[in-house]
Amino acid sequence: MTNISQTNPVLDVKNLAVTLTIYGRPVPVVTNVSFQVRAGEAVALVGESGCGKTMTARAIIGLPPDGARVGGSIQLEGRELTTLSKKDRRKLGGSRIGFIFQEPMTSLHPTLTVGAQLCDTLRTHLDLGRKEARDRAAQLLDRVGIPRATAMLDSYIHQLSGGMRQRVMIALAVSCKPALIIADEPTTALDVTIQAQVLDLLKEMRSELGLAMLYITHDLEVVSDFCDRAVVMYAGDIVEEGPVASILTAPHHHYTRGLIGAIPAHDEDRKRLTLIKGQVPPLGAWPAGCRFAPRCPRADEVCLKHPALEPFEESAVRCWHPVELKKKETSTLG
Amino acid sequence: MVKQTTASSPLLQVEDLGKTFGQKPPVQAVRGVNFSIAQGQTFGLVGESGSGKSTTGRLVLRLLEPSAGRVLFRGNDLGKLGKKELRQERRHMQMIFQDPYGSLNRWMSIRETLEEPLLVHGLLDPAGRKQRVETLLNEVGLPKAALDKYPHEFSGGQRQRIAIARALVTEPELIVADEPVSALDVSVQAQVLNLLLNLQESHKMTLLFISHDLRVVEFMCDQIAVMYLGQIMELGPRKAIYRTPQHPYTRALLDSIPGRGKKELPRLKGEIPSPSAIPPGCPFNTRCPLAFDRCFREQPALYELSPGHVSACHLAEAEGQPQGRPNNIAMSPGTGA
Amino acid sequence: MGKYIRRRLLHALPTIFIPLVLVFFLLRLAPGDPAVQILGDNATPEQIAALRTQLGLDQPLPIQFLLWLKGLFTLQLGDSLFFHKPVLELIPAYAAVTLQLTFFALVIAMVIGLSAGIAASLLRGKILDRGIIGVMVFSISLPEFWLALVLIFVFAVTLRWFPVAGYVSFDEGVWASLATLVLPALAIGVRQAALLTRMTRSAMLDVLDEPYVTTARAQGLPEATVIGRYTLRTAAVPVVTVIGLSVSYLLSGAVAIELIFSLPGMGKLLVDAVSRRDYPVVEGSVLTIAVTLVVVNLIVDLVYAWLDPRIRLK
Amino acid sequence: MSLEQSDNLVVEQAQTLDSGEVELPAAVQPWTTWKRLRRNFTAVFSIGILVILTVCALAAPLLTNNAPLTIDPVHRLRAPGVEGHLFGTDYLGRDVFAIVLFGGRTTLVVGLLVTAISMVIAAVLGLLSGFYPKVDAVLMRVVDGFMSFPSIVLATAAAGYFGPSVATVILALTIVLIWPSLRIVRGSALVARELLMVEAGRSVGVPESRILWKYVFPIVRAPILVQTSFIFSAAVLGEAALSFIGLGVDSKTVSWGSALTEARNYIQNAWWIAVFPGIALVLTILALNLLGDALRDILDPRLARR
Amino acid sequence: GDSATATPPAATTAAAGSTPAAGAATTAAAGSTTAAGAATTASAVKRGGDLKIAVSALPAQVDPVVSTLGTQWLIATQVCEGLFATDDNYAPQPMLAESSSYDPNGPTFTVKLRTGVKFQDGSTMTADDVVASLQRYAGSAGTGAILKGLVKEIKATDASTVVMSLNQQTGIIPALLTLTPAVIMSKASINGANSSTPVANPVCTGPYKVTDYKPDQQAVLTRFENYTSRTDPTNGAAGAKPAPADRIIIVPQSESSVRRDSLLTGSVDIATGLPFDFYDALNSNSAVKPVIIKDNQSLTMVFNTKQGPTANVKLRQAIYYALDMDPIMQAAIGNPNFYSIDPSWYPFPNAIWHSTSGADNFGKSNPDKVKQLLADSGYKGETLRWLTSKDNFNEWYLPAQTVQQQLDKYGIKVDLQLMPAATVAQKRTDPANFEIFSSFLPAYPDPTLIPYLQSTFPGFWTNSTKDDLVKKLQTTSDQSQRVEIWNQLHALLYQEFPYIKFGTEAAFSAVGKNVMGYSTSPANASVFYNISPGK
Ligand SMILES: Nc1ncnc2c1ncn2[C@@H]1O[C@H](COP(=O)(O)OP(=O)(O)OP(=O)(O)O)[C@@H](O)[C@H]1O
Ligand SMILES: Nc1ncnc2c1ncn2[C@@H]1O[C@H](COP(=O)(O)OP(=O)(O)OP(=O)(O)O)[C@@H](O)[C@H]1O
Ligand SMILES: [Mg+2]
Ligand SMILES: [Mg+2]
Repeated sequence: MTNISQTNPVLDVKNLAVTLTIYGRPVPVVTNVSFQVRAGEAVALVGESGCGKTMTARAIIGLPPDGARVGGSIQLEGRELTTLSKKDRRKLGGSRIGFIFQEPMTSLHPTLTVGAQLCDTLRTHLDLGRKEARDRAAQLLDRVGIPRATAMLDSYIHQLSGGMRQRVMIALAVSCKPALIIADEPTTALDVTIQAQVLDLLKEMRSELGLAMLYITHDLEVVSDFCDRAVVMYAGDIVEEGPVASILTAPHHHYTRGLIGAIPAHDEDRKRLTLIKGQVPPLGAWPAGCRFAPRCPRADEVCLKHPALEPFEESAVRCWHPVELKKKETSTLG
Repeated sequence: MVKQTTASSPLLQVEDLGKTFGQKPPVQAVRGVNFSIAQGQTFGLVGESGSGKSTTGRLVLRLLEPSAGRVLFRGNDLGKLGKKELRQERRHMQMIFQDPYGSLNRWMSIRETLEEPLLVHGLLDPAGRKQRVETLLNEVGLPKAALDKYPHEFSGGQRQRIAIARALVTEPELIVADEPVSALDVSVQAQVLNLLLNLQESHKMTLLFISHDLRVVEFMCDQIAVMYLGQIMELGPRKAIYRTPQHPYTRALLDSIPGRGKKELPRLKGEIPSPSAIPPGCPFNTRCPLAFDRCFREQPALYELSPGHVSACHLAEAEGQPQGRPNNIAMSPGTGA
Repeated sequence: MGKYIRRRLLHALPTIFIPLVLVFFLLRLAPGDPAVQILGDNATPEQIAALRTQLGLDQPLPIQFLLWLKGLFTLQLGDSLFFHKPVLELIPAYAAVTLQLTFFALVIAMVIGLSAGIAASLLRGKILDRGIIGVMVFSISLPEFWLALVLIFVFAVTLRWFPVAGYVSFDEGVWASLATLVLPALAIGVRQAALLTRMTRSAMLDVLDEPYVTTARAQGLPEATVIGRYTLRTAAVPVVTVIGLSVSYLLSGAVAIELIFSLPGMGKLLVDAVSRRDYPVVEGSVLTIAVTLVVVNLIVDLVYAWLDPRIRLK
Repeated sequence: MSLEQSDNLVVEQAQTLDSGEVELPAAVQPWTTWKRLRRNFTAVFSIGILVILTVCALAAPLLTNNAPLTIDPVHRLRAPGVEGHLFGTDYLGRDVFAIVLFGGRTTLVVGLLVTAISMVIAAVLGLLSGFYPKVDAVLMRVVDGFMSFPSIVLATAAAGYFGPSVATVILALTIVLIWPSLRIVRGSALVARELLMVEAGRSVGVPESRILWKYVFPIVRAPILVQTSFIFSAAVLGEAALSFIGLGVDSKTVSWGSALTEARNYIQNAWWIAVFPGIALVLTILALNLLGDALRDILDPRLARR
Repeated sequence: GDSATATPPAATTAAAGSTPAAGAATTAAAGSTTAAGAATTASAVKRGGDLKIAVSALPAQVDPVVSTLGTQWLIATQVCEGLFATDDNYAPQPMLAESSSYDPNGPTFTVKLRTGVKFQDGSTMTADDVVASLQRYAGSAGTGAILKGLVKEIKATDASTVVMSLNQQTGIIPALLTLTPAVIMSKASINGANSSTPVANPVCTGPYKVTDYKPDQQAVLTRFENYTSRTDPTNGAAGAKPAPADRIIIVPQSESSVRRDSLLTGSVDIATGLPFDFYDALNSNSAVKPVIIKDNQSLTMVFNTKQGPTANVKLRQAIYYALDMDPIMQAAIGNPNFYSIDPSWYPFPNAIWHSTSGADNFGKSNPDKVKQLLADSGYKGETLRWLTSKDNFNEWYLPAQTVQQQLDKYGIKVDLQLMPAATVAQKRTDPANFEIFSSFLPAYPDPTLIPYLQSTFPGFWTNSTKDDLVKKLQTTSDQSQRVEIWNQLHALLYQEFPYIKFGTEAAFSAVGKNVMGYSTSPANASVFYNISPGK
C-alpha cells in the first residue's frame, strides 16, 4: 500500500461481500474484500480454486449468479456502481470494463461469427455503421495478432485454435478502449508456449491503452513479471496484499508462504516440497476465527478470532502472527 | 508364459511405437517413439497439448493397440500376449489418470475400489485383501474410516490419493501417471507429488510420468523426453534437459515457464499444427526460430549429444553422434503427404 | 452438402424398408381375410376362394412376398382392395388432410410452446414460470381424445364458434376449411405445445447459463440482443429436435383425433384399412409415413446445420 | 394417440445423449438420491399421489362391495351419491367407484409391466448397442425402422393374433415403447464408454463383463430411472388411446382407459362416468410426469431447472 | 353370411322416420303436412334446400354389386332403382317394372318395363340395360347367387320386356329384385365390368345423382331433374319419389356423439345410428326430434350344430328354456322404448312374414324343463366357447354376458371369447373353433333370403325338413301358401334351435325440427330421397 502510484484508483472495491443462496440457506462466498486498481497498474488476484476470485470479479461487473446478494461498495473511476440502475451498469460493461474469461471456447458464441460478436459490442457502445464496425473489428483482430484478420471475421470460434480464441477474447475486451480489464485466468487452459504469447499480448495492450488490470490467477509465478501488486485470497478473504515481488520473495502470511513453497523449484535436486497440510474448507464451513488457522503451522488461541487486514512492512496481512521479513532469508525459496 | 526380467535389462522398452487414429484424415498421434525405462526410474514425458503424451502412455499399457512398433515390458512383447494374458499382466502395470473425479467409479466404495484389482486378478484371500487395502490407505495418508465412503465424499487431492492407492494395490512394477496433478491446486499438487516420491522410494516402482508442466517434470523425473507432434524431440537426463537443452523446442518451452524469464530465444510463433497435417521435414519447422532450409526438406535424425542425451535437430548434427536408429517415421502409415 | 444428403438418404433406406417388411408379415400372419371383408359374410366359401385367387392371396407367403417386393421396387403398390383404386392415387388426398392438420397443430404448438417456454425461462422461478409449468404438466397429462371431446362440447356445441366435425377442403372456402381444423389442431396441438414449452424452457435455461451469454452481458449488450441474438438461436437446436418429433408423431399419431373430428386423414385411412385388411392401402400408408418421416428428419438435420455452423462446417 | 410418442422428452433426451454433448451427472449418487428425493416437494407430492392411487387399487375389494363388472341395467346412469353409489353408476348400471378402483388395477398393472419389460429390454439392448459398435449399427437401423412404424398397425396385428386382452395391450405398448428408451440407454452407454473410469477399470484389468455391470450400468441407471416414470405415463395414456380406437383391454377387464372410452358418449348427460376415471387417469399421469421431472432434477443436475 | 352386416336396413345404416308424437308435432309446425303413420305423401313436403345427413360411415364406392355388406349400399340406395322396391311393410312393389308375371309353363318370369325412363346421363332405359345389370348381379356374391340358382337365362324379348327362364317355379323374384345390388345401371356405364370389379361411375335412374363422392369425407347427391317418377303414391321406397331436397349431402362421422352434436348445432339435419341413451336429452331439446325405428333387427346367438356339445339338440333346447329374454334385452338396450320381446324370426310386425309359430311362452325361462333337458342331453359341464366382440357392444357382447350369467345358474359353462369382429367372422367358419357365436339379424324382403337358413352359414345347420321347407318356399309362387310354409319352418326353428333370438332391437336416429318426410319403418330407414330439410 505504500509504493503504488498516487493517481485516483480506476477501481476501488470496499468491503465487498457476496452471499449466495444454496438450498435456501445464505452462504457467504466473499467477505470484506477491499482493494484498488489504479490506471496503468496490474493487480493480481491470487488464490486456490474456490476461494472466491471469480465471484469477486462477477460482482464487480454486476453479473453475480442468480440469487446472490452483493454488499459493500464498488467504484469505477469514482462512480459508485452498486447504486446504479441495472441498465446504466450494463452499459459500463464492454465500454469501461473489459472482461476476459478463462475458457474462450465456451465464453465466445459458438454460432455467431467472430466478426459479428465484435461488431455487436462495437456498435452497442460506439456510434458506428455496419461497415465501420467491421473495419474496426478487423483492425482489432489484426492488433491482437490474428493473421488474415479480415477473413477471420467470418470464421466461427470452433475453427480457431485455443490461442487464437483467447486473442479474440482479448480483442473483444479491449474493443471499446475500456479503463479496466478484468482477466479471469485467461491462460489457465493454454499451453505454456501459448500462455507466454498471450501474456505478452496482454502486456502490450496494457501499456498501449494505459489500462488498469485485475488479473485473476491461481499461479503466482505467472504474474511475477507482469503484475505490480498481488492480492491473495483464501476462503473468501483477502489474506495478504502487496507488491508482487515482495509477496513472491518475502510472503508474510503463512498461507502465501505455503503456496509459494508448493511450487517445485528449478534446478534443485529432488527434495520434498513444503506443504500446507489439510485442505481448503468447503463453502459454508469456514472456521469462525482466522480461516487459515486449522491449516496454519503457527496457529494458536489468538487465531480463534478473525484478524483484520493490517499493513505490515510494505504489504498488508490478515494474520495474528505474520512472518517477519528478516526471517525470510532462511526460507526455502529460490 | 510370462518371463521374468533380469535385473539388468530395462523394465520397459518402447520400440518404434506409432499410433494413427481414424482415416479421413488420419491423425498421427504418435510416430516412431523409442525409449526405455530402467527399473526404479522415473521417466518424464513433456510437451504441448496434442503432442501425443497420453497416447504414448496408453500404448505403453496397451490400452490402445499400436499401429506400429512394439512395447516390451519385463522382456515380453505385450502385443504377443493373448487377451487373457494381457489382462493378467495388468497387475504389474497400472495407471494414474489426470482427473481424479472421473477416474474413480463413483458407485463403488473406496474399499471396493481398492480391492477390485486384487479381486479380478485373484490375488490374496479376503482377509489378506482387507489387510493390504488398509495398509495402503495408511500409506497414502488417508484414515481407515475412508474405506466405506464413496469418492464424492473426498476432495480432489484425496481422490488422487485413492487413485494412487488403487494403482499400487497389486504392487505393480510400472506405473504410468498421466498428468496426475494437473487438475489439482498448487498446495494439493505439492502434497501429491511428495506422496508419489515417497511411495516410489518405498515401493521401488518405476514411473512413466506424463505432464505438460515443466516445473513438475523437473521436480519428479530422472529421464525426460520432450514430445512434439507425436515424436520425441529431445530425450535425456533431467540435468541435461534443463541445464543444457539442445533442441530449440525444448529451449522455447523452458523459456515459456512463467516467472523464470531468462529468454534465450525469441518467443515461439504460432501454435502446434494439427497431428492430421504434420508438416514435412522437421515437424517443428513451422514455429522454430532457428529453422533453415534443410529443416523443411529433411526429417532430422536423433543425434546423441552426450550419453543418454539425444536431440532430433539438424543443428545437433555438428555436436552429436547420429544414433543407431534415425528418428524416422517410416513405420507410421500415412506419412509422406 | 449434397453428399451429406445422399448419405443420409441411403442410411434411411432401412428406416423405410424395415417397417414395410414388418407390415407385410404382420398383416398376412394376423387373422382376418380381406376377401371376407370385401365380400361381406353372405358370400359363399367358393366365392371367397375365387376372390382370394383373384387377389393372389392363395399363393404361398414367400411367393407373395417376392411379388410384393417386386411391386415395391417398381412402385406398383397395387389397388386398394376396398376402394378399388390404385393406392398411389388414393393416398395423396388423405395425406393432404393430415399434412394440413399437422401444419396447424404445429403452428399452434410452436406459437404457444415457444412463447410460453421463452417467457418461463426468462422469468425462472417467478410466479408466471410456475404457472406455465403447471399448465404445461397438466396439458401433458390429458388424453388427447378426451381433450377433443371437451373442446367440441365447449367450442362447438355450447359456444358454436366452430363446426363440430367434418372436413372442408381449401378449394371449398379457406375460412370454412380453417374453421374445421381449429379444434382438431388444438386437441393435438396443446400436448405438443406443452412438450415444446418444456423443451424450450430448459433449452433456454441451459443457454442462458452458458458462459458466452455472460460474456455478451459483460460486454454491455442490451438484454434484447442478448436474448434475441445470443440465446434463441442456440436454444433452438434441441427445440428443433422436439419439433421434428412432434411432426413425426402428428403424421401418424392423430388417429383418435381424426376419428372424432371425422377428418379423412392418414390416421383414419390406416385404421380403417387395417381393420378391413386392405393390405395395399396399409402398406402404402406405412410407406408414405416412413418416407415422410425420413424427409422430416432430413429437414431437421438441415435445420440443425443451418442453426449451428459447427455441424455445417464439419 | 399418444402411445407412439411415448413422450417427446424421452427421445429428446436420447438425442442430446446421442450427440454426446452430455456431461454425466456429477452428483448422481445413489446414496444421496434418496435424500434429495425426500427434500424435493414435487417428488414427495407425486409419489404420495401414486401411493394413494396404488393403495386404492390394491385395496379395491376392501373399499367397495360392488364388483366393477356386475351389470345392473335397472340402475343405469345413477348420479353420484344416489343409492349408495359414491361415484354413481354407468350406462350399464355398473358402479363407477368400483370401476375406478378396479380399473386402477388394470391400468397400473399395464403401466408397470409395460415399463418394466420395455425398460429391461431397452436397458440390455441399449447397453450392448452403446458398447459394441457392430451391434449398434444394426440395432439403430432397427430402432429407426420401428420408430417410423405406425403403432396402430402393430396394435391391431397384436389384437388380431391374441385377441384383445391386457396381455395384448401390454405387448403392443411394450413393443412401441422400447425404442425411445433404448436410444436413451444407448446414448448414456455411449457416453459411459468414453468415461475415464471405464478406462481406469480396464487398465486395472477388470474384465469386460464386470465393466458393463459395475461401471457402465450404474451410469445408465439414472436416465433409466427418469425414463421409467415417463414411460409409465406414456403406457397409461397409450392404454387409454388403444381403448379409444377399440384395441384396448377386453371387456372382462375394466381399466381407466376403457372406462373413459366407453364414457365418451355421456360427457353431456352423465358426466360422472367420464369424470371420475378421467380424474384418476389425469392425476396418475400428472404425478408420473411430475415425478419424472423431479427425478431429473435430482439425478441430473445439468437438467435441474427443467 | 352374417345378418350383422348383410342388408340395407341393418342398424348401422338406419335413417329417418317419426314417432307418432313427433309426427304430430311436425304437422302442427309445418301446417300442411299430413303424417299418416309411417308414410308421408310426396305433395306435402317442402321443396328445396340441402339435406345433410350424418352417418357412421360411407361405402367405399357407389356400386353396390361388389359387396354383400349392407353398409356398402347406402349411396346406391339413393341414386339407383331396381325393377322392384319395398314398401314400408317389406312388400315388393314395382319400381322400374311396369308389371310382372310368372308363367308356370316354362317356367318363366316376365317383366314389362316402364317406358321412357331416363338414365342420369340422359339416355333412355331399355331391356338391354336391365339384362346387363341383372346378369352382373346374378354373378355377384351373396343374394346374387340365389338369383343365379333360380334363373337359367335372362333375355330381352323387346325393348321393354325382360324374360327370365327359370329352373323351377319360384315366388321370390320380385322380393329379391328389391335388393340394392339388383339395381339397374345403364349398360354403357357397366361397360363389361364383372361382378367383383366396381363400376366407377354407375349411371342409374334414381331421383338423385352423385355429383361428388369422397368416401371418407362426403357424398353429394344432386337432384336429377329429368327423373321419371312413378305416379302411384309414395310408400317407403316404392311409389312416387318427390325428391324434395335440392341436394342430399351425406357425411361420415364415426363418433355417435359427434353425429348428435352436429345435429344439435344444426350442421346436419339428420343423425343416424345413435345410442339409445341419447334419447332423453334429444327428446327434451326443442330443436330436434328423436326418431325411433322400431323392430329393426333381432339379436341372436348361433350354435355350432355340426360338432361339439351344441350339436346335441337337447342342450340347445335346454339353453333356450334357461333364458329370460327381458333382462337380456334390458341389459343390451337399456331403454324399454327400444326393444320388444318378440319371437318372430321376421322382426317386423306389419310384414306378412311376421310369425310366432312354434314359440310358446317366448321370453320366460322354464327351470324344470331345463333340468330335464340337461339331464337328457348328457351335458357334462363342458365349457361352451362363445365367440363375441366388443365391436358390437350392444348387439353382441352385452346379451352374451347376460346369457352367460343366466346359464351359469344351471351349471352351463360359457367361455366368452372376445376378439375383433373381423376375427369372429373368420374363426366361426371353422366348426372346431366354437360352440356359440353372437349375431343379429334384420328383416329381409323374403324369408328365403335369410342367410341363417343356408347350410353353409357358420353353425352349419343341416336338416332335411328344413331343406325341404326352404326349397318349397323358394319354388312356391302363391303368397298365402308361402306364408304357411314359412310358419312351418318357423316352428321347426323353435324345435331345433340352431339359433336363439332374444328379442327385437330398434334403431335410433334424430332429425332437425323442420325435417319432413322420413320413414320410421326399418324397411326403408336408409331411404333419404323423400325427405325434405324443411328449410
Ligand atoms: N452459482 C453458484 N452457486 C453456488 N455456488 C457457487 C456458484 N458459483 C460459485 N459457487 C461457489 O462459490 C465459491 C467461489 O467460487 P469462485 O468461482 O469465485 O472461485 P474461484 O476462486 O474463481 O475458483 P476457481 O479457481 O476454481 O475458478 C466456490 O466454492 C464455488 O463452488
Ligand atoms: N481416440 C482418439 N481418436 C482420435 N484422435 C485421438 C484420440 N486420442 C487422441 N487423439 C488425438 O491424438 C493427438 C494426441 O493426443 P494425446 O491425448 O496423446 O495428446 P496429449 O499430449 O496427451 O495432450 P494433452 O496435453 O491435451 O492431454 C491429439 O491431436 C488428439 O486429438
Ligand atoms: Mg474462477
Ligand atoms: Mg493428455
